[in-house]
Amino acid sequence: MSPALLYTGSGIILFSIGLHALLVHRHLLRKILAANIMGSGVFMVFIAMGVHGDSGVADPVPQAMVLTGIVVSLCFTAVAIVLAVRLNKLTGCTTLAVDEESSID
Amino acid sequence: MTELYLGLALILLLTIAIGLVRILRGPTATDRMLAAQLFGTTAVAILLLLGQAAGNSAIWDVALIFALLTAVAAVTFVRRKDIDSTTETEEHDGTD
Amino acid sequence: MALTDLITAFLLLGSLGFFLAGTLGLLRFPDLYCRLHALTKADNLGLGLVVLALMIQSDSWQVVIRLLLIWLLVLVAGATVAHLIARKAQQDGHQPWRR
Amino acid sequence: MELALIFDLILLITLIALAWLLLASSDIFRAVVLFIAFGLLLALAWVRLGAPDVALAEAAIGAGITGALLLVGLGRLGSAEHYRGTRTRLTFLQRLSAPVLIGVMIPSISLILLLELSLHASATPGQQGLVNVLLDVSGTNHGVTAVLMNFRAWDTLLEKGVLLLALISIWSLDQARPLFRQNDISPQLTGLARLLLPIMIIVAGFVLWQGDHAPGGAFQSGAILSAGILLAILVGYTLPTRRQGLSLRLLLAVGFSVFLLVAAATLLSSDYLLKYPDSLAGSLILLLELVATASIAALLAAAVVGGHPPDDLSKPVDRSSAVNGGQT
Amino acid sequence: MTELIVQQQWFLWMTLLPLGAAVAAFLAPRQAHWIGLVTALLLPLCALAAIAAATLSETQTITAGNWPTPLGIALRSDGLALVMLAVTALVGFIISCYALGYFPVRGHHQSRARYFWPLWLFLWGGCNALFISGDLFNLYVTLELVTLASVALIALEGGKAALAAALRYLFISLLGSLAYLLGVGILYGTYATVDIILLGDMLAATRLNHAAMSLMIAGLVLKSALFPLHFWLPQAHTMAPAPVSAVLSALVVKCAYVILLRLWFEVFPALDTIAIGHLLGLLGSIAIIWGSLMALRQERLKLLIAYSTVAQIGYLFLVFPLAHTETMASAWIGGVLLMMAHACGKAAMFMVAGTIHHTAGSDRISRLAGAGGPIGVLVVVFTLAAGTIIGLPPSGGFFAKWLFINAALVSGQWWYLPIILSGTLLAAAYIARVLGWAFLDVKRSSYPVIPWMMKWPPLVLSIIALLFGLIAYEPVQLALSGAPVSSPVLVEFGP
Repeated sequence: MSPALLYTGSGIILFSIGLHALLVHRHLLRKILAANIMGSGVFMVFIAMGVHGDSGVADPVPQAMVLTGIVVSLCFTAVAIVLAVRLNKLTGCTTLAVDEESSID
Repeated sequence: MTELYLGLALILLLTIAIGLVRILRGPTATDRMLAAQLFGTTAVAILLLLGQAAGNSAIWDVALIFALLTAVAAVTFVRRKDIDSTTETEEHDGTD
Repeated sequence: MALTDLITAFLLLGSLGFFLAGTLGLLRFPDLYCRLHALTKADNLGLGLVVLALMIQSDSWQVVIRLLLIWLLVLVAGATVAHLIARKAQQDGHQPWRR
Repeated sequence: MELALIFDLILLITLIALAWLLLASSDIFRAVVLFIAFGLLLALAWVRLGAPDVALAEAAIGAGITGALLLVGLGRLGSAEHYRGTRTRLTFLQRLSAPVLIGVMIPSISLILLLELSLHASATPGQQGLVNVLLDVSGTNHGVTAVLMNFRAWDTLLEKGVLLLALISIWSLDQARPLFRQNDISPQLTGLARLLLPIMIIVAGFVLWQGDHAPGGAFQSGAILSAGILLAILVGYTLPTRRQGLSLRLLLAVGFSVFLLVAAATLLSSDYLLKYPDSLAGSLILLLELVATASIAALLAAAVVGGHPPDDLSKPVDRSSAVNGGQT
Repeated sequence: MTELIVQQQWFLWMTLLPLGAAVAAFLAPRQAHWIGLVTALLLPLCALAAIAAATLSETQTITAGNWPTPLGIALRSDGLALVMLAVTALVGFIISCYALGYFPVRGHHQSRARYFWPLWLFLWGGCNALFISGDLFNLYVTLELVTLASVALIALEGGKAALAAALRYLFISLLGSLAYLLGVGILYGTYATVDIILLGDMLAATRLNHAAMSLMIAGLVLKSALFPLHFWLPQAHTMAPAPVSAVLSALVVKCAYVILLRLWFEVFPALDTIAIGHLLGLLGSIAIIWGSLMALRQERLKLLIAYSTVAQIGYLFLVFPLAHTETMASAWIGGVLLMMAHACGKAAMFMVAGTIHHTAGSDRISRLAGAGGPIGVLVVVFTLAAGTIIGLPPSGGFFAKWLFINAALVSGQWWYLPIILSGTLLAAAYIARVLGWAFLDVKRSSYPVIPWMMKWPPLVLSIIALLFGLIAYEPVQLALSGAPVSSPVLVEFGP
């Protein structure tokens, strides 16, 4: 068990936990948190798989990609929160309406 | 010496893990925020020790940023409570 | 082992005591105000001792200044936030715990 | 070495436990606070993985912006799960969730095992070597900055676009509302802000400057600055109304625009997108980072405020709903 | 003159131009519509220039910054990229004209016009950047650019249903792109590159690579709304304002699909993909039948069109099982053709639906009774566009299906034949249902005047869609240049 592998595995577990929560939970903020945790898992895989050998120095390319990814996921978080607040203002719900019929009209 | 730094960092990490119980248990929102605040300080200490152990000063910059910014979340929390506890029309206070 | 290392180890162990006390207080103390009290000790002294220990190990004044800056920031921010939180708690109507 | 491994192990167990607890938490506020703690520990993980640049970014946004975003959002949203009517019919996906959980966990675990096998088999050297070789001509002395601002600058350009786009989306959705009530800002808070703000600006400058040869750079610096702006807003500072129009928009867009202009100029002059002239590479990267920092700081703070400033185009609004009320 | 054309990298300008225009539209909201219109005029010209330049020059791949490929980002002007750029330019131009009429610059909803243009131009730039990208991570960034713009555009409608649809779409896309990104991360960890061409050469059929492939394909399938992961699409596409619906159905869904095509034919050919191909084919077949049946049941025109999109996406996924060695080119080019034809036809249909909604106040199909008289031009447009969806000759849809059927027969997969045929019949049925209402002999009075811009642009597009088959030779030749497939295209039934 090398540390890199440990982190890679944890990244995948975080991804799965986030995925599960994103599907199951209904409160919008919880979905947003779940997506963020999924993202963190993916980024952890990126970085951990970029650690080669025992040098302990990570490859700069995946680091740069993860920085880009963090910015993108932050953007999505911000937009999702504003959307959720706006939806809450109109409907009083903090969940996505399940009811198909009423959401069409 | 490196073992000492790492060992201490390890124990501090354990205190964070144990301290999570307070966030879980609450009972009030303020308690939870308080525990997070303590974690911030502990994380700064851990980062300082890790930085010393690795001989990498970039890690101390992370500690510096933590020291600088943990206050912002706490201040947001304190200020935000203002709107939560005073407007009943459109906000639902469900923090407890 | 050099004397500086010995002092460092001593200081680090001391800081550990404060952090442990802080966590213990956070967990065991009965109400918010008591916990606040425990937390500020950990902030100020636990981190202070770590900073001191590392300062002894450092070989340049820039490192010392950096460490001091970090400590001061935590000190100031921690104190203010503790104050704000306590005041908020009071306004929200939390009664201090009595035996 | 063993100690380090134990540290990693405990860190990861805590992270995973945190993720699980916060997502399963019945109380949303608790989930948000746990998420802030999660970000804290995640920064430690990046440090352990030898990725201080990412750790800096995580610290800067995790401690500052993300916490603020979530807390403000939660304040406006409320945490109770309101359902419309009494219907709580499960959606297709929710009914699928239990099998999905099993179906996801088992493949993940097998994936981990696969990884173990293959990581031993193929030890690719990564692009470390290539980056180091080309670092001399990249115009900067730090690998990650070189990748971000030069080798993969096209990604970074588009990422700046995503940031601006996110802000436009937010503005299209809502009008800015005050983050808090204007009353009683305690003198201690104002004092704290007065003390911290200059330090934040200095540290942001330091991080930006450091990005040239060590971990740091535009995004980290911008995130610190945005936390500073946020702190200023929280103690009651508002942007003067006359600055909320074109000046604000220019500030928000300058990072992306300059990047685009540089891309267009390089395309015109050299036929290659974002191929900086050798002699100018250093200065161009510095320019791009400077404007990007300014824009990122403004964009992130504006994202927390969460809406467009009142403007003359739409119907008149009362002044109290200006970005943060009237007081300065 | 030719020198000038060849020397400029027009396909790169096609990404910079809309992005720059988006910023300009954001900075000068009062002039936003002019900026948008000028950009929409310039982009088709750029597309023509890019195609001309591509036919004159040999190089199809350059890298950003001219850095060598494992490090630099490859940008490609191969056939697929050029064809998609051109279709996007054409459809985008028509949609921009339509939007000029749909979002009045003055009046009650002017703030929507104010934000539509920068968002739409961002989306356009993002699509173009996606089509030319030859780098898996860059594809992720561009895909997110497109997604975020789409989310905001759906929400632009402002109602609660639209907001809910936008938010659901956001979560779904986030899920899809994170799954994709995890696959990219695993590939980078093993091969230290994310360049499509390099990966295609290096990839070996290991189990880890199969895992990465499954993750990436699953993510993209979710984003391109293949049955049963289509559940978000009808809401998202119907709740949006009409020009946005057109953009989403015509272009955005294709973005994820283009990435899938690139992955399947350029990155993963070395892997064992037969089983996954059959799975995708099966899901595609179900999507064709299910989508068509659902379309037949809808009471609202926009929902009908949206479900029709679900069905058409099903056809697109038939490419994967049908592409065997000797049918590779037929299936591939069939997919590309169908993408182009569907983009034109579906955009026209959504615009017509938007106009009808605008004038009749509702898009209930029953409200169309007798509409054939007063808004006859719209019904004509709808019919023409529907021709390509059904697959009537000489539309592009017809040729695409013809190629599919050929590929199915040659590769011995005859069971796709009845699926394609019944899909066609069902499509004809749901279109006929709409037209049946429209030509009912009911006296309709008082339709408000339809703005000029909302009437004629869709007509142009629908005519192009219907006649696409007649001019299909040029685009097919273009798409095949630099295509990852090399077998002959089968236009006649082979043994």
